[in-house]
Amino acid sequence: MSVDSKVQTPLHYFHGVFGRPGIESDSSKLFNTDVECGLVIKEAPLSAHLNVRGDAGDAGFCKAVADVLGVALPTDPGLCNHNDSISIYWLGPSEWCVIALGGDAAELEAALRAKLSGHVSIVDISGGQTLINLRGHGVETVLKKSTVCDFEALPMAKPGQRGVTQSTFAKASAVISNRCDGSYDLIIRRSFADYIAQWLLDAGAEFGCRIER
Amino acid sequence: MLLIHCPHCREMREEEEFSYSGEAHITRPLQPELLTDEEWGDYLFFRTNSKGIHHEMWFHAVGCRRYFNVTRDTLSYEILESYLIGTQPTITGATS
Amino acid sequence: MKKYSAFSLLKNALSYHENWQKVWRNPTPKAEYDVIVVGGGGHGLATAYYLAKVHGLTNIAVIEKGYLGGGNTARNTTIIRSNYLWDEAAQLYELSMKLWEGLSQELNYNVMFSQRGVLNLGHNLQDMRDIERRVNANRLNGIDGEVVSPHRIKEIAPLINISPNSRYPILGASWQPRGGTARHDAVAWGYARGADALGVDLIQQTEVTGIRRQNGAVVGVETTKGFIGARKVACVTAGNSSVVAAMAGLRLPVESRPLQALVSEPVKPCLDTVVMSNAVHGYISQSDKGDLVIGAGVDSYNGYGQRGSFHVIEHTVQAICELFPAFSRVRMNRQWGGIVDTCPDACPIISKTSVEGLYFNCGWGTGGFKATPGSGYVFADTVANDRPHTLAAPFTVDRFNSGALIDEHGAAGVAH
Amino acid sequence: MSTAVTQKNRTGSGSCTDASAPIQFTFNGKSYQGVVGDTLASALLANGVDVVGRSFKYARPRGIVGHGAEEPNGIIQLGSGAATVPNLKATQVELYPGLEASSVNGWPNVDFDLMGLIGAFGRLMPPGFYYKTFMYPKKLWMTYEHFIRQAAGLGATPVENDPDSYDKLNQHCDVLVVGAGPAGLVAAREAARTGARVIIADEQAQFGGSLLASKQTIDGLAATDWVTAMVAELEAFDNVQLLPRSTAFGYYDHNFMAILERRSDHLGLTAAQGTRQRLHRVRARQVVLAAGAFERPLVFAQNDIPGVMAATSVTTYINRYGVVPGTKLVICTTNDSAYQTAIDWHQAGREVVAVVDTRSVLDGDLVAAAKALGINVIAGHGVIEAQGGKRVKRALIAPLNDDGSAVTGSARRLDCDLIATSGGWSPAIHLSSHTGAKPIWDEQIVGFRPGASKQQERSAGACRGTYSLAGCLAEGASAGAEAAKLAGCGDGNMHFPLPTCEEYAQQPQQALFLVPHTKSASRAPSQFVDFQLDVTAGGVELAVREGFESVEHVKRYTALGFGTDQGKLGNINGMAILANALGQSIAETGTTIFRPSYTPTTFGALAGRDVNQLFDPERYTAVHRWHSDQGAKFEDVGQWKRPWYFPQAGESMHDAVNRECLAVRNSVGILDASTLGKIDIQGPDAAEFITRMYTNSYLKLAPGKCRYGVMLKEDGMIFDDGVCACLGENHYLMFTTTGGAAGVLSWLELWQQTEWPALQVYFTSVTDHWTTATVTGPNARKVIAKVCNDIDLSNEAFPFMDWRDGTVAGIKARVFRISFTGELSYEVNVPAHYGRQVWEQLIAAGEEFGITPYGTETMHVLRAEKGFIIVGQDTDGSMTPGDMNMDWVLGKNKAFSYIGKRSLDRSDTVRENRKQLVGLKTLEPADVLPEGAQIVFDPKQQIPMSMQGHVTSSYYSACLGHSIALAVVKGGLERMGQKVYCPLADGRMIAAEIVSSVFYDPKGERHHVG
Repeated sequence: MSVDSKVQTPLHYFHGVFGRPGIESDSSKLFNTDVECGLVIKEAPLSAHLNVRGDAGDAGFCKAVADVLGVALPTDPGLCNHNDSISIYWLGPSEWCVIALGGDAAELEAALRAKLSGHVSIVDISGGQTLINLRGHGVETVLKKSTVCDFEALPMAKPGQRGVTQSTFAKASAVISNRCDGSYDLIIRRSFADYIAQWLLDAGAEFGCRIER
Repeated sequence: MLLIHCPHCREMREEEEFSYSGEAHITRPLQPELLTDEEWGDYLFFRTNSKGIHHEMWFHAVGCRRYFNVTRDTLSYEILESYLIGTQPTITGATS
Repeated sequence: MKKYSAFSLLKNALSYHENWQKVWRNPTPKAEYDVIVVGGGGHGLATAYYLAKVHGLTNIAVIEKGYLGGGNTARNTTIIRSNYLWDEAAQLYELSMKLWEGLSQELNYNVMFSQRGVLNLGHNLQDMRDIERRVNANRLNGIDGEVVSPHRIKEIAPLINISPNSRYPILGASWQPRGGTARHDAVAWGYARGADALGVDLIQQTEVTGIRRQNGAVVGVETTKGFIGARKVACVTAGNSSVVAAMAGLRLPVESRPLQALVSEPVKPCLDTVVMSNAVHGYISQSDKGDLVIGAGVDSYNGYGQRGSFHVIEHTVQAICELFPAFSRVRMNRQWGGIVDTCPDACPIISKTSVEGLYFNCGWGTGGFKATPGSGYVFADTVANDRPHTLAAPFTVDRFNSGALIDEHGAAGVAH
Repeated sequence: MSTAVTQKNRTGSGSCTDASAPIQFTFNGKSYQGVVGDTLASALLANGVDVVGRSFKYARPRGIVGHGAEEPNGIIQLGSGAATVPNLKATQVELYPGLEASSVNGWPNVDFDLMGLIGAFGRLMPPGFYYKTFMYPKKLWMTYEHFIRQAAGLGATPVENDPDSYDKLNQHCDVLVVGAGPAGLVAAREAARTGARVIIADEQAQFGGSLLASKQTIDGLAATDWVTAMVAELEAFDNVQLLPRSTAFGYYDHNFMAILERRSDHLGLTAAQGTRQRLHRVRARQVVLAAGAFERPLVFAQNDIPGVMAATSVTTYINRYGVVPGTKLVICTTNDSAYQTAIDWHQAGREVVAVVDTRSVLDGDLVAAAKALGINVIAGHGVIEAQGGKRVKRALIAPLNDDGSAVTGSARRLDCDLIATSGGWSPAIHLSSHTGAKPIWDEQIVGFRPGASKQQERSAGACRGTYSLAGCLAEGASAGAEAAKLAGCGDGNMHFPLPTCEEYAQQPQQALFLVPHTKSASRAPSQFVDFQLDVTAGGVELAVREGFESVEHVKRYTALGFGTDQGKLGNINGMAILANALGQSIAETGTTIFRPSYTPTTFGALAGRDVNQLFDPERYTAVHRWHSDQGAKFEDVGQWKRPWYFPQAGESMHDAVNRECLAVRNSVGILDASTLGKIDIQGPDAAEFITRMYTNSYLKLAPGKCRYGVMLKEDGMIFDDGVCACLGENHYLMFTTTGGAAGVLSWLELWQQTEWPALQVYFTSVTDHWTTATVTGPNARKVIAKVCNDIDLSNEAFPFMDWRDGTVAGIKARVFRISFTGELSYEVNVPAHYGRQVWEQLIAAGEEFGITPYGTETMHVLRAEKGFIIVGQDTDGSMTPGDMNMDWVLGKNKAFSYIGKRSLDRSDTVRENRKQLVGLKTLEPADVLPEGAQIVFDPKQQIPMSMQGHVTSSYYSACLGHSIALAVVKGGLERMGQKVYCPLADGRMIAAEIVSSVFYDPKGERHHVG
């Protein structure tokens, strides 16, 4: 963790912070990361996040997106199609979030714009949100503490496809997606990241909890 | 504590994800300038406020960010249907 | 009417309380009345009382579908204050305040009006600007009020949290010492007893189902007990205003929504005033029985079900714990909901209508209880003279056409 | 001190207690011993503690009556200090080592209470006595009230912060079973085997409900063993959650159940680790209510003396806790179930003096069993009065007529120290009633049963009036299978064979709610209906006599059912007595409305983790930590924390703001403007859409250009403002106010989605994506030039109200030449992950110019010097653009009637003398008007004064050397140069002159500077 590193992801200041019973959060550097935590929160590195809008009923639009991204556009609610680097999350009937892990948003936007025409919208929101993964045996309980949605009812995660939903997260909101390994991905907004980090450290304290990058 | 079917997400979702947006099917007058103050005031403020069958708009604020319509009984709070903006309810006060 | 006093109590005790007079009659409706007041809540009963007392009308009936005082009168959190922002509202509520100050004696019924003061808290700079503005306006309107510091707030309500580090730090408050609470049921019963003694027929368990009109004028009401004639019909049916208006073919600029409240178990005296906060969204006082009486927010949706959503209760209790962390271990004993009819500007309608002889008093939103005496007073005057009382004139329904709204959201918000 | 000596009523271990494991505790300062598994009530009874409290109104001594949620008397204060808990029911407090409890009333103590003297004057305090007195003299009421209040309340609230924490789980399940008695257990098992997600909750520490005190056998097992086996079976399902110590306290719409789980209360006053209590917010597809029933006590004279208990509670103390709360028992009953109590008592080796049965003919199996044991059964009699002081000494019994309405012969005494009564059972219909289901009076069960379901729920077992064990098991199993099927699991058929158990033949019970006395209710010794609030049969009858006829009126007049037990014991008796007084049936009289909470619910648990700093999110910009490192003071703007000002060592706020202001005016300052709302707008109809939303037009705004706009609500009042930039063809970026961002976005979506779906336009929030650093002041260009070399910064190439793409400090940026200070300004926008880096580079670049970070206060001063409004401060929801002297922002030739336009032509919005925005200059330059000061024209008038407006913004302008203010004044624009006055609360009257609202650089030359 370095304050003068060029890029600061939203949880920058929380990397290495942990929570444990009796302590809401502790930024002590002495924490031994080998200690088993029932909740591990891992923030993805800076990635390309694009908000994409368009007509799901337009086959040309869907195909163009798929061609550029190499991942089919999910047109049914609650689905996230993905490969190793790119995930497309269904957000609404005409709205998706594309995350390219470690990707360059400007390049991706340009590539999409080159193929897309008509009434579409592509917006770089890479700075405005972050992707975090929650794993460990405490994850279901912590999610139940945090969101009103029935995340257990998400479409089952399988290779290439996950379930996704948007809902409340504490008093903020989050995109919530399940993974095959039983962990969950969350997309949260930057300005709420400190609040959500504090919330998660508190909610996960009973299991032992740490945030890492 | 309502459980609301979002026709876009095609799921029952918790009330806390939504915000209420008032009576549905109130169309903005095409030429407001031609209206009297009374007619304009009626559009702005006066509502059916029905007790029983009520058509209303909800916004899936922390979900898909779409507006949609709901037919709800304002006495029992039972939600009878949800339907897309621009479409008409199948259940109305007259038929209930 | 036999007068109540300590002496009468003693006298009746000696006869095993077997000789108390009935508090009101249970009359059968006459064929016709000069005025029918629809709705036997506090406002309706006060209207009938002042029609009889001030305007000498005695051929009056109050028609109530349930039991007297069983609507919002029975369900509110009983806060009384008059520190409203705009002149029109402030004067109306201040008339009420003055009537409250003599009401127990006026009615010979102890309504337990307790002038323990009301604090309206400010948590950010804009709150404080609004508080300054309102208190200045109140003072120049002759209404008591001052802006008080966190330190002074702590003196008034010692368990309050004034830490500058809290999430919603308390920066100050407006303080109206003459504000307070009253025993809500007693207000209805006191007016009912007073009205009955003046000859008003109080007709309970009778629902008005229609408003009969001829040539654009009211001639009476249809009820579950048959038609009852009337020259004038005055509707005071909070929670059902739109429904009753529809009986006369009228629409109102009103929406009906659930407003929830809750009480704790009774605890020893620990809060000697009324504390309200718009920003954290809650208000609290302690009843004479010891319950912490807490108001929740208005639910977002229209509803006539006298109940709302649970998360509103949760948010309210969070707000109370933010203001009074020590109450965290106190327990909620009971919660309930009423239906508030709210106008777009959070001010009431006290108005003649396009139907001759038909009057409406509605739209009090969350703030009706405190207005009970003044509302009844000006509405009675409006009905008796068929023209708006001076203080009621700004509150006609016409303001929604002209645009002359009296925007009291700052004063109402959650605040009651 | 040995157990045997102190616990005189302990006979051994019960089904839930271990008599060999003693626990020390104190009650009212005295030390006692209980055993593991005890409740405080069972331990007190074991120790022979008779008086546990004093009643609310008359301060009469009171003892334990029940064994659970229904207990009205055993109200205690647990512990002391920050963690003390008021008003717990001793019957629900599980004993833990070192527990300390005390009675909530009684001074100096419960055994000798001076307030009890008042009880002697009880007759002076009938229902409603408050309303009839204390009115004269008027001015003394507040003094009377003070004394009335001193007597009020039960326990005391803590006065310190709660040391415990609480949390919540949002649960979703197919079948929720409330109650883990016989019906609930089999219901859960049937539902579980279908694969449904099942939650079963019970308020007690152990599952089993009534079976825990039962001596019946099920499937050949002792009832408690059968329960153990069932629980093990349920635990083996991974789709079942078992929640003991979990009370379903409120049933809300659409099958939402709120359940409070007590996680640590049985271990100590505070939670050693984890949360003390947890709120389960359960959304269930189907609900099975198996909440059981409460035994109804019989009402007779002086039935409140300690030593009068519910019969089933006596059974429970014997069988479950191994406590026999007395030596000589008299039972008074209207039904067969109390005979089990007699049998249990007898088998515990103590004397049953008599079972007094109000029925004249007796032939049930249990009656026979009792008689076979030699128990004395007296038929056709009732206990009409208890006698004794702080403990029952004898029962007065008398023969009754057939319907139990009158005493037919002389009374006789039975010496005893315990009277156990049973007046039948009241199903626990609370949760069903919360849904709005209207309870139905059932003559067969002599009680209200649940009304027709309003939700996806059904009741099973005793809570729907089925009292036989076999019946409960059958109903439970069927309900579980049915609920699962309706939730989409299983076929609705029961899978497991019904458990078998023995049945007793019972004869009908008698409906009796008030055992008559030889005197009338008004003259007999008090016959208590509601123990906690001292409501008597006479009181109910008095209310009727005074004309209160509605059950709600009587409840409110007498306080019947208003206690912390919510009338679980008293309500039905009270309503029946009321019905009798009114000469009508109980069905006609009806019940009062059941409300949550079923049992009292901790505020902390309702609040959950959303307390203290987590009460509401704090939103931070990417530069937040830099600001706090610099010692910034923060201002709350909505949920955002914005730097308010940056005090340096020794500076007051005033000093800091003056310094910051002068820095901007004289050199350069920098503001974190990242909190401004930003909405990306794309689509072929974007310009048309934006033009409909703002009062001015954007149809001809070219790429690279910006325009300031005002947004109205449809009522014509200003709702938000900000700059909108054209980013490219069909592509715009809209800035909103900080507080208005979310509201504006949903406002745009509302109109597009619901009114004009044909307009092709998409909106995306980019508020969080950008860090916005406003570099402003005469040296701003020089600062930017140091870190940006790919934008031609010259005024000609990059004029005011333009924007450019470029690279700032090595990062791709958008730079806007817009200004809220009136100075040359560049708003540098970079993706937020570079925000802090770019900010620090700008600071470094500006160092040579003394670049000064400034906060919202300085921003406010600078914009006020320019007369720029802040929506929400200078406007209040009743202000039009015209009122703000901003007619220039109204597009005159727009084809479409933009939002709010029509309202600007209403009679009130076009009238003369509306309040208008003006500047005020105090006659004394150093006087700064308070914001919120009211304005009058005539300072000499009497109160009430005629108010003409108010001060909306007011500051000391260091740059101008005098105070400045913005105000709205009636007809203000016509009153330039006139004097107005602000009468202040401190008595001062400040005079000011109406001036232009633009105080500084009125021609706007500085922000254009080349």
